[in-house]
Amino acid sequence: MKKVYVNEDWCLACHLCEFYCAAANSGKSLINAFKYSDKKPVPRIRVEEGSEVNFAVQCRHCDAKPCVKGCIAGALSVVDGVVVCDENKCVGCYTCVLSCPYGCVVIDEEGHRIQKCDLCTKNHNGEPACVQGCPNKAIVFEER
Amino acid sequence: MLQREGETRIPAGCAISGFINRSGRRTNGSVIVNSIACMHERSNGLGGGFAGYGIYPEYRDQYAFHVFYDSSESRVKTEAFLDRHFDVVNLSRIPIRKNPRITDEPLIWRYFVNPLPTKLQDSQLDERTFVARCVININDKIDGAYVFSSGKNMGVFKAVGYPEDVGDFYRLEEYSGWAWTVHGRYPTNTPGWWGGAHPFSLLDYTIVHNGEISSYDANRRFIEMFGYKCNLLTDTEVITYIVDYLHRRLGMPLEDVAKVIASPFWSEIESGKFSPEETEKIRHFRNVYSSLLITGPFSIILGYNYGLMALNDRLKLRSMVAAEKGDTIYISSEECSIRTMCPDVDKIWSPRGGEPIIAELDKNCAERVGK
Amino acid sequence: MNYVIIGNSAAAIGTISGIREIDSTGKITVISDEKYHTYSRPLISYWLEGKVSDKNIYYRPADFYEKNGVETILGKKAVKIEKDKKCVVLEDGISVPYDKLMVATGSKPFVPPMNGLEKTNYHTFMSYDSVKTIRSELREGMKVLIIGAGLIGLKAAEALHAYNAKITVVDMADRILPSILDERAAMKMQKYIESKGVKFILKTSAEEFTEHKAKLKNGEDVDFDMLIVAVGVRPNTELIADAGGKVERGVITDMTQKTSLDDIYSAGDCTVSYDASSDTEKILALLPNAYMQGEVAGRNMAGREFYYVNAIPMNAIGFFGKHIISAGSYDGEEYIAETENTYKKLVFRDNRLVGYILMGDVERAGIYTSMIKERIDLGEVDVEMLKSKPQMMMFGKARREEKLGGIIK
Amino acid sequence: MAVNFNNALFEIVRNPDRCIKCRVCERQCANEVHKYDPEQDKMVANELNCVDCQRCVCLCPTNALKIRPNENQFRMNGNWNMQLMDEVYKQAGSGGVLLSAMGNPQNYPVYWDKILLNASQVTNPPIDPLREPMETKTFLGKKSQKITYDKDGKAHYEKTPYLELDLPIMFSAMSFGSISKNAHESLARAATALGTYYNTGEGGLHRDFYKYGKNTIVQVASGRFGVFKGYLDAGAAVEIKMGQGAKPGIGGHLPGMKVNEEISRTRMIPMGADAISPAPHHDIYSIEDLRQLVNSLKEATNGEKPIIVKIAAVHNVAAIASGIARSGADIIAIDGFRGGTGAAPTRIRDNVGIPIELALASVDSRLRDEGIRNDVSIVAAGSMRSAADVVKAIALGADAVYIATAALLAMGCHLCRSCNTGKCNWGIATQRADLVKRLNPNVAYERLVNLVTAWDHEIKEIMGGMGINSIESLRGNRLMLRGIGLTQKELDILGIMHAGE
Repeated sequence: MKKVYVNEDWCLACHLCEFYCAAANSGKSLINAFKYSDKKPVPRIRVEEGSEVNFAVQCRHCDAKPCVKGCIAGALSVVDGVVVCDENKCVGCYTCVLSCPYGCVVIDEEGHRIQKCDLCTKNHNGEPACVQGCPNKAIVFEER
Repeated sequence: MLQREGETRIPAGCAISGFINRSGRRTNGSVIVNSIACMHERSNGLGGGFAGYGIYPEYRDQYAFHVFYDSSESRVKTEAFLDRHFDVVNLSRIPIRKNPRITDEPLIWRYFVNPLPTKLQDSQLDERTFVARCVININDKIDGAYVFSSGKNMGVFKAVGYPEDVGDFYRLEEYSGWAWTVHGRYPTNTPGWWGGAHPFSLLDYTIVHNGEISSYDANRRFIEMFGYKCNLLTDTEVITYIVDYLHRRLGMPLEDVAKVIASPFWSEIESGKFSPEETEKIRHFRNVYSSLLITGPFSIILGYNYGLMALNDRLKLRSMVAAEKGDTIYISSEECSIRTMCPDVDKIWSPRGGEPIIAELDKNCAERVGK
Repeated sequence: MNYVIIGNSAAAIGTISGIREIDSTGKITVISDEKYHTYSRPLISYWLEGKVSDKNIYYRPADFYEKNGVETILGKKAVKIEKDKKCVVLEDGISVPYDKLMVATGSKPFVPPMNGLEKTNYHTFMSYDSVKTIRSELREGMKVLIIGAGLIGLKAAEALHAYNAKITVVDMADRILPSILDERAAMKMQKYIESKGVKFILKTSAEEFTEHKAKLKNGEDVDFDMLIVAVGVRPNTELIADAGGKVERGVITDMTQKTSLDDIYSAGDCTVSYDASSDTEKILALLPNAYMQGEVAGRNMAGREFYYVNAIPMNAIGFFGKHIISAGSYDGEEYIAETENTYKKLVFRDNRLVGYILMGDVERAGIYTSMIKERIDLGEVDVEMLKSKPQMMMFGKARREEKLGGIIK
Repeated sequence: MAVNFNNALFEIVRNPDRCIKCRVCERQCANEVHKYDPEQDKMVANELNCVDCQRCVCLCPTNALKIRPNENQFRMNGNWNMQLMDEVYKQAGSGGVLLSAMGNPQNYPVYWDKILLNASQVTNPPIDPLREPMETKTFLGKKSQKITYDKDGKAHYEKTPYLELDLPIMFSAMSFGSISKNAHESLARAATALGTYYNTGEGGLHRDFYKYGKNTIVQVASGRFGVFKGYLDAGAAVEIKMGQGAKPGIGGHLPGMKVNEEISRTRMIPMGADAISPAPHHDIYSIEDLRQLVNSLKEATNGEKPIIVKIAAVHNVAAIASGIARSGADIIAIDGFRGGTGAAPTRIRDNVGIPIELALASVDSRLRDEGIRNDVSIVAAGSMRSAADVVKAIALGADAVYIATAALLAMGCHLCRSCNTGKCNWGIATQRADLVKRLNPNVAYERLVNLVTAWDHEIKEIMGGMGINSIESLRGNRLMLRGIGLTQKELDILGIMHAGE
């Protein structure tokens, strides 16, 4: 299955992936998402910055899927290998936040629910927005 | 004002034709005249010419110089030059027949000459190089004089006009040769100068050529490094010099000459169709003789003292047909022209681009000289 | 193969999933005394609060049974396992044969004997039916007394707060949420909940109930319109015990979730688990635990050997918008960081992280959880980074590559 | 400083309707121009630091940024333009030589733009490169004409060392030090993929890149940095650098602060030490000395590798080239005055040397006049900006060209000409780890391959139009060129006719 991978050698911590991700999942253009939204767009990818290396992390769509198994509301499910969240069902208990070993379930504080990377399968972005937006090909979408 | 050959570069379209009898059987010039007459439409009356091989058996050991003079003054200068460098065995005006479509003829003289041994020795050159240098010298230095034929036992006949008229003018039916070539010219911007008509020749090398090569200046600037002067700025001239350089001076067999001037494409070279040794050689040719590669359309017939070579550019951008009947090989721009020479050929084919047809006098043929 | 599952919650659903991973054709029958399509028990407080619709309380989509080839016998209680005959007897006498049996009977509310309780209309807070009843009796501004300041009691309080109930919570313990919080965090949370208008009366219990009043041992009287008893739960172990299976505080299973009885497995809140963080056996009544035990059991029932390991106590819960995530054991060296609104406690033992409490800021807590579960030695991580916040950066490059899927070259 | 004499050269225009305060400009600017000001809740800029490298503009996800010349004007003066005045202020402040980078930006004539190309019409057919083979393979080296045939007809000929290029474009010398390791890797990988060569420059060869040796030209310059037997053996050819178009007569200076561990190891000099290349080679004070070095290098490489001598295009370049052709060198590289550099004194860069077009034409003519054009190949360098420039260079007589500035552009360079500061925001001309990282060789190498492949396509397209299907027939084919708006003298030097003739 094609997944998003990050090469920390090339990540510049420019944080553009976060912005592209947040906008793509808000269904708006970057400008509208960040300037004309009632709600702050939430990126589902996050960049960790270090003194020498940086990298972006987002849902690994891992085999263990502890988030799906632990979800009390049945909001998380697996569609064609992709872990997706039904935001209408999520009650914001954050059991998935507790379970995710990569820290990749994102808390949408305003919505009192979670958001997570679904590889842009739900926003019709095509190739994930973070991959498209990475200026240094540090983020790739590929089969391993 | 229109400029003549040498003053500007003149591309031209054309018709060519030729044949050789490998046994050395001689044919009179009317056959070749007929072969070009049927391709009348390919010429425009601004130039035609012939080369005949084996036509001077009685002077087979002398260089036969055919010379155009604009004036008697240039003749005097030239003859003085000739006297200084050669022993002139015979000289005469070339016999002509008046033809209403051939006009403004220059003075046309013929000399059978031997190089003066002392001069030759002083020059430290081999005989043919010495003769070639002298010819180039006359053409370059003496105003109004132009040596248009300089080989042994062969001669070039050319003029401004349709080639069939040129043949008539020079009374070619009175000459017999074992090989003939002819050229009908369609230049695009010249009033026509007799010297600019084809074939172009140096020593016994003659070239008739149909095409317009795109590599001209690359070839010219390269070959001029070796003592040639491309005064006429024509394709034929530079091709002749290239052949002279590779064949006569470097001693390259004509098969290899063809591989230099119409080399196989890299895709062919790398396809493994040649033996490793041959591949290595062609790669070497493409490296060191790269500036002698000729591109753009051409079909040429090269005449030399024991054969003919016909060659097309490697993309075959010009038509050329070959045929065989017994021991005679025919080559022409068009099949119709071959059929006028020999209606019932044994075999007729269209040679592929870059693949030379080399037809030479049989090894034991009495007419064969040199190699 | 003929699989029978008693129970219809997370452990049962996990079992179905586990079986179907391996055996796509065997017959599966689910038996439950509740009449509902599988629903999420933890959602009942959200349902009551009005945050979850009737539709969304269901744990799996409506076509779940159909898609997974599951037959259901709902609203009938299984009363007996005849292990020799390999069948389950239902309350109406019908017996259901099995090749492999899953007992995922969960737990029931524990209601201790209290004077006069029988005279009141009290409620427990454990099932969809129980909150439906509560809902039907609720009126705006009611006085509600909740006995028990644990997870269930406080979730009930939060739900009822939405109806402007005047809530009093009474607990014998000296602090709230004793199962997941330490004293300090509990105090912080208690203050926060109090700020929302909930009254706590701790370190005491009801001496006697009358119809609308509780008399407490500390002498206070508390009036109420509604009484909710949420002091704890007890596992439903009777079926296994009656069939002769080994039961202690809960059903005892091996690492494949098999009970001491042949072909009978058990999972979820009715079982005893091994807590890897404290190296002890205990009941881990947690939904993720139930699901994963069920899944492991299902795989084993379908014939593929699989072990359930690395279970730890863990909890994610929120009250009035303030979130707590905690996991593991609190026995060890502590690191505490606190701000006005947040609290963080990390517990280290044997050069490992063994437990933590996060309150207020719970982002990426799962990275800590994985540290505990995977028993990662502190030598492998940058401890200062670990302390500052959960982050992948704290791992070495090699471990990071392994976790994140390698390096692109 | 209380008085700032110098003008900010640029003005940063930020469109507030588009700026989303993502701060990518701030994170990406090594010159620390952009900053988020929490008090104002907006992005602010310190324009004095801006070098107009366009990194922020290119990365701004909402196209909110524009950099344009500062509209502030000194009082108009036809003689003293603003740049000259600015430079005076700078020198009055620093007391130092002005430094700049990349090629001569002054408004001298660009002859490429005054030369037009030919195409076939009617009398001779254009060739369609999509249908027919179109060849750009090029050999560089001495072309010995000698050939003999034995009695079996087998040919015997002299094999001289050569470089074989799949297309007539190579990457010019840029040292590891002046550019980053990632830039070097990109060039090396691109040269390998393209079947051509890149050039180490005078900074030695990093141990990671020996594997690209068969596509590497190793340079020996006056500083001899990183030169040892293994280095000479690693490359396909050895280039002796006598001069550089951007700074003829001037050596090089890599400041010690750039000499980090990797560079120190590669150049074989102590860490932190300035790497100074002297202006002359101290063992070459005349043409005979050059011949000795050529011979030494041939000996050191068993005569298996062609030796390139690179010179700057200066006034008597033709005579110098003739001397080099007779020195035993196999290839002459001529670098015109618009060629780039990592750092050069501004006055030298902007005033010394001549255009490559004139130098190339006169060298080619001179070598042909002397009949020694076959003894050497000519590589033209110094601002080949497009496939058209390459075609013109080859038609003037070059065997191949070197490109460097265009290669840097392909990797992201925007010609801000501030390489000398070491703070290249594109990760090219810098050794700062966080900046070097910005150049991902996986991306950059592909862009280089794309660029050169595209040029090769264009060269073939142009050749096809001329009816030429092999690059050899274009070489020195000056009939394919016509001048436009040139004086007779210029036409004579270029050896071409005027358009219309």
